[in-house]
Amino acid sequence: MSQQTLMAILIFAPLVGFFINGFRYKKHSAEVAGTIATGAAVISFISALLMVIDLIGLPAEERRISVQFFDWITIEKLKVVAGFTIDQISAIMVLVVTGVGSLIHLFSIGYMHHDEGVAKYFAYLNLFLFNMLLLILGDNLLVMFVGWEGVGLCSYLLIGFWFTDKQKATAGMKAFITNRVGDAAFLLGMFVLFLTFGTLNFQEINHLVPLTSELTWLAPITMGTLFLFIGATGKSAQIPLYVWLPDAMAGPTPVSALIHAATMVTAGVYMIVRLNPLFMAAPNTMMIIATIGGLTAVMAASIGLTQWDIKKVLAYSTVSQLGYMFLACGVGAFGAALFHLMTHAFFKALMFLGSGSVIHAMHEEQDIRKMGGLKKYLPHTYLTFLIGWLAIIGVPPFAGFFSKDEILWQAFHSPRGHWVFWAMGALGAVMTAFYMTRLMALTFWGESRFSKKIHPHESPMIMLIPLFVLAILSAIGGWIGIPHVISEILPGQPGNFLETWLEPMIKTVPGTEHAEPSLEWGLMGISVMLAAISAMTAYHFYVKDPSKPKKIAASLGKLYDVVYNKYYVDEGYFCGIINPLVRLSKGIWFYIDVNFIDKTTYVISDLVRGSGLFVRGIQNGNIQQYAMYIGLGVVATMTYVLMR
Amino acid sequence: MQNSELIGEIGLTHYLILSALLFVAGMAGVLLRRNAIVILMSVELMLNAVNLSFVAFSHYLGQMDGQVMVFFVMTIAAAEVSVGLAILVSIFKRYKEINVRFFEHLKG
Amino acid sequence: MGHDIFEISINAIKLIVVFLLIVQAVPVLVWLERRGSAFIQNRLGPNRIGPFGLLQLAADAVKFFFKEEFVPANAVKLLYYAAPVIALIPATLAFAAIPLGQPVQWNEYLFRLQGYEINVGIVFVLAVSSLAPYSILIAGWGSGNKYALMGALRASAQVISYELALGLSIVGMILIYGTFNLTEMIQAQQAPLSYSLLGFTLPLNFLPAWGIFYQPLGAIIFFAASFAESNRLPFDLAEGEAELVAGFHIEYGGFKMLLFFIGEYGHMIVASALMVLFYFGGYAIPGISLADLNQWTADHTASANAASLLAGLLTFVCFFIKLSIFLWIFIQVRWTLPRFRYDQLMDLGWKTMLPWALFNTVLTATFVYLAHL
Amino acid sequence: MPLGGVIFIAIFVAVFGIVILFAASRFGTRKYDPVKFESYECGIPVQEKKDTKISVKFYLTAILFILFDIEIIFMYPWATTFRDFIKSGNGGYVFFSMLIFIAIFIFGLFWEVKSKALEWE
Amino acid sequence: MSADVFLFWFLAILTLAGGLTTVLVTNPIYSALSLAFTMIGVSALFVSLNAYFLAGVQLIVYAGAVTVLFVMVLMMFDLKHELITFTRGKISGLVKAGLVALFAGLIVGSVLITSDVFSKSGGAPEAVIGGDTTKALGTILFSKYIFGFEALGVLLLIVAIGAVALARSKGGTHAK
Repeated sequence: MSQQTLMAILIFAPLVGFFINGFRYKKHSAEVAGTIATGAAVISFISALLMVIDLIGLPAEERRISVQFFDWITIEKLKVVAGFTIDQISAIMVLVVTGVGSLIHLFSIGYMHHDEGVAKYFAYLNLFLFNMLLLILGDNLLVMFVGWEGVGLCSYLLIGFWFTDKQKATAGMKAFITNRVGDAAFLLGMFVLFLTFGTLNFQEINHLVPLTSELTWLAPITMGTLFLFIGATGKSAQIPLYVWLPDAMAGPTPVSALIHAATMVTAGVYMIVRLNPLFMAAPNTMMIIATIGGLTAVMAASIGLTQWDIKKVLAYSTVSQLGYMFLACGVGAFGAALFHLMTHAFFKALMFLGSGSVIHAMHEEQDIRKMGGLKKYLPHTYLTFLIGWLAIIGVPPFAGFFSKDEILWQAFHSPRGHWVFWAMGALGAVMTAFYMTRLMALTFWGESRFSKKIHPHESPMIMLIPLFVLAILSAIGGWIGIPHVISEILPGQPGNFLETWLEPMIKTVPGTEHAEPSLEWGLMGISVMLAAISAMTAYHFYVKDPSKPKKIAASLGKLYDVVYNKYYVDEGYFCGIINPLVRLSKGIWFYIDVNFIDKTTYVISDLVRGSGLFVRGIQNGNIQQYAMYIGLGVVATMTYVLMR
Repeated sequence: MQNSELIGEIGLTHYLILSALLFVAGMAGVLLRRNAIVILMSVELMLNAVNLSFVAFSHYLGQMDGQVMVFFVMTIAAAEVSVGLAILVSIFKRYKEINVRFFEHLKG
Repeated sequence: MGHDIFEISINAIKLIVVFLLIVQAVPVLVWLERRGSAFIQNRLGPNRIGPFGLLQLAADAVKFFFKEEFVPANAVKLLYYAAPVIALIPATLAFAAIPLGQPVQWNEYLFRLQGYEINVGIVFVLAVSSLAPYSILIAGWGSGNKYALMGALRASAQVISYELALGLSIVGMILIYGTFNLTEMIQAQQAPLSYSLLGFTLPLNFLPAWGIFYQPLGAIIFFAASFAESNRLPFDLAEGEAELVAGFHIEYGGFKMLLFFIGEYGHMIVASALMVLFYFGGYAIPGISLADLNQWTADHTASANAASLLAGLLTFVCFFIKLSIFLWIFIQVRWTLPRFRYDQLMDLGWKTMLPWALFNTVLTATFVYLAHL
Repeated sequence: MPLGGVIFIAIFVAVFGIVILFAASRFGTRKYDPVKFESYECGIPVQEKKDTKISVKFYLTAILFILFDIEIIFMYPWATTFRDFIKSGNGGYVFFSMLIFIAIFIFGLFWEVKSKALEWE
Repeated sequence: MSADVFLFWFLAILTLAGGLTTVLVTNPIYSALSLAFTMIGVSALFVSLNAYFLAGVQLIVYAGAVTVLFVMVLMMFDLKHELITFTRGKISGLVKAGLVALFAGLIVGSVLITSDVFSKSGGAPEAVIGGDTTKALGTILFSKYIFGFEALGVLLLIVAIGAVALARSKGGTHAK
């Protein structure tokens, strides 16, 4: 099969699935709808795998499969081709998206089994996959933007999937509107880049970047990248646009796993990695990205410490981990960002699905205060969740350890980095370890606190298989990027596969020096140690001495309240922006509109009516007269052109 | 029949002027006739004129794109006629006559 | 058309001959139809004038000539007269594009045994036959009679409905032969039959590579649709006597009627010729490939010119035999099958033949794709 | 180029028809009778004018014919070039894009059948 | 005068005459028939420009389908003569006629002015795309314009549904 066919199958299989399930959206059979949708996703995954195998066969410098389907827009300089590219970066992403996507489709068959609109659900899920593939594989910004908008739409549809519940519908709208802010900035960034480079193609832009060099704040590349980054903060839930993500947990849990943990929210990171030479050329933007990323990591983690809803904890954890990825991008460690993106997709999808399994078992109960001791009821879920937990708090040799450590090390060591960034990252890691242990403790360990009426039951096999696969990936997924210092002491000295793979695509920060291995070992040791202490503390608090947290919370007083209420950001937005706006509008409406403008307009309207009577003859519904006006316009234009 | 020395006599300009005249004829029909069906036919005439110049350009500039455009224009013209005639039939059913002035009732 | 007066006049004469061929075929076919129907219905048919009643044709022609000429009061005179004349044109134009025999090479001149060689022959034939509804509509409206108008509307709705299935059934042929050119299509049917799929080949050397073996479904749809196209029974709804008296030519008589007849039989001839061309190897003699034939004629004649002429004649005769077989099927069907009801007719066209033709297209495309992968 | 030939034979046939009709009208007898020139309605005097009720179905059929005809015509260039596309390695792509087109076609046909636009009484 | 040139003038005059008749004749049925005639003329002109396939499509689509539809509708409604063929209003009529004349002058003028541009640029007036135009058309249609092709498929579907909906809007299935 030709590359073109394969690529078409890869991209359009989910779309076909969407159409099939979309037309039978009223059907109730989860098995049929799920099989169609999962089949589509698996077909996509297999063709992605085949293409990546082809890619590996190519020499390292030419690893790129480009397929151009048709000319989409051709206006003057703007020439947009519906072209798709698999290279080293998109290969990783496409495998993650289709692979994890297929698993989550499979999980959904079990999870959504009793739902009314199951065919609709799977149709949306497939549409999401299709748009995500557009986003990942598009070889220019516009195609990516189509996918970008498409996944936003699907996210909205799926968050508000149970739209009869007003709160959930509102959550969907919140996500959509917040994303629109970012999307507008993304468009602006695209305009700036097009004005600067005259093209929207990633490869061409990345080739053109070395020809320019600029360091000022208002220069086009900095402006463009900043706008793009604002777009990324919207989609990837960073300060200040992260508020939608926790609310997005209103959607079905597999959706949270797929869209709001593993794939869509990483689109911003992916976009930055894709354009890394461009961002590299704008150090000011990089600094901002690193700062925002670090702040988000710390702040979201601190909110996570206080949440009681199992999915909310995971949501804040996601925001925090995304902050890590942006921190990595900001210090120029794009490879590390992509690495963490991948491992995070594994373990966070695992934990979300695990939480889905728990919620399923607890009959839609999400409050962790009403759980506890589930270890013996849900042994398989517990086991897999345990692996996810080990991975996220960074216990070697689980996946999270390698990627998180890489980011921390780069934050410290890179010329664009700073010890402050490292400190932020380490603080985030400590808090992550704490709240994740807290989550484990309250859910699985200790005494059971749920009412006797509930009998938790282990999920069916169809839901457990994806958990097992993801657990294995979370355990070993990090081994493709083992840092040099560790590989030196390992038997056989495995190389850093990821680094060599990405090398032709990822620019290194100029001026990177070789570092002392001892320093790297030291930092690694400190962070792991801190995390371990933090985890142990949490274990102690929530399993051994459950009264302590309350005391600490009481002693912290106001501070705890602030954190518990998520720093009052939502309220802040309401007080600071939305309410004043509403009040201002009301004031303006009463004083200016009613008393002044309306009265003026009455006068004007009389004038208009008078002249309207006069001009009415022109727009009289007589189409021939309209045609005559068109003719007059054409004649005038032609005369002008000819006389010029 | 393709004696190369004689081909120069008929050139692109001939076809363009012919197409322009056909177009103008159609335009006159659109502006001056009262029967809505005849107006629709005049629109078809204009489209045909444009098609002719497309094909002429395609021939004399050696590019196929013009012909593809003609193909598309034909499709869209057919679509336009289908919908246009459907609307006209509805109007005819109501007023028992087809005259453009009945379209004035369509204004808001 | 050629470079000189000689070739132009040759071509002109050739075209006129082709036209006269159709005109002359009509009396023969009428006789055949009457004798044939009599045979089918256990009657005698015309048998008085001449041997087997053959001179009945001449008598009819004379009768037509002396019929009274009249125009109904309600008729629109110009259109009333124009319709029969227009009815002749599509069939003639289409028939002139059909190759009737192998081209004859006489010294430096190449005489094609066809009116004119057209690059996109299939499209041309379809395009010209798509003009057929005009004469029907003009006749129906021009004669100022409501039965005529109704008949015309019915007939033209029927013709255009079946044009869809007709046009679609050919797509499979074009997919297989990859050309619109009728001559090339005949050339492509000369090889021995073989089916190939995914690199495997099943040779059936004893059969020629005729279209019928590749496109049986397409052939059936095409043949059925061409019955409807030429307004023949069982599709002659236009002249359902019980409902519409005689359809769009109710007000016509004498020679005007005869011209309609020529047009209708012309369509029938074109349909049979296309059937032969697309699905039965055109003018090639079954069992003998064109190369063998040329070799044989070269061996048995003195000069190359004579050989070419002989081959042309043989293929011409062969084509006419094949053509006659299909014309006979047309006649036989007319006298065996009853007429459809109008809703049945439309259902057959839109809901049966069109979907099957689509299916045929998809199937053929899949096989072509797999065969050439 | 056969254009000249096509035009020639078209004109020739038209002239032939006109001449033959003219000749026939010369030879025929003529007798005037007012009833003869009435429209033929099986011998019954003409009931009403021509403007009888005619089903809109006819023109609906014609509209649908136009639309489907164009879709079929789009398949012709595809059919001629399909094998070339396969040879150049783009066969699958062209094949599937035509399959999508045909799927749209079938959907349209299905819709028309379902909406009873093709029912005759 | 070579046959080519003769054919062009012959066809041009016929086509133009057909076009003018379409616009000027008072009986809409004659209008429609002369429109069909014009379409056939344009198709012949396409042939003279080596666009064989398009010429066929022109006949099938325009002459064989679109104009047949016009004729059918006109015959169904039996619209013979209009009482007033052209729009009323002397002033607006004059303005429109003047506009048409002005437009004709402008467009012909601009073609004449720019004609030397084309002849200078060479343009290779040899039948650049000879013979196999159909295949070239297919190749470009199914590679460069594939998106437009699919979009037209959807458009035709929408039109089919819309036309049926419009045609069966209230008033029953029978005209008059």
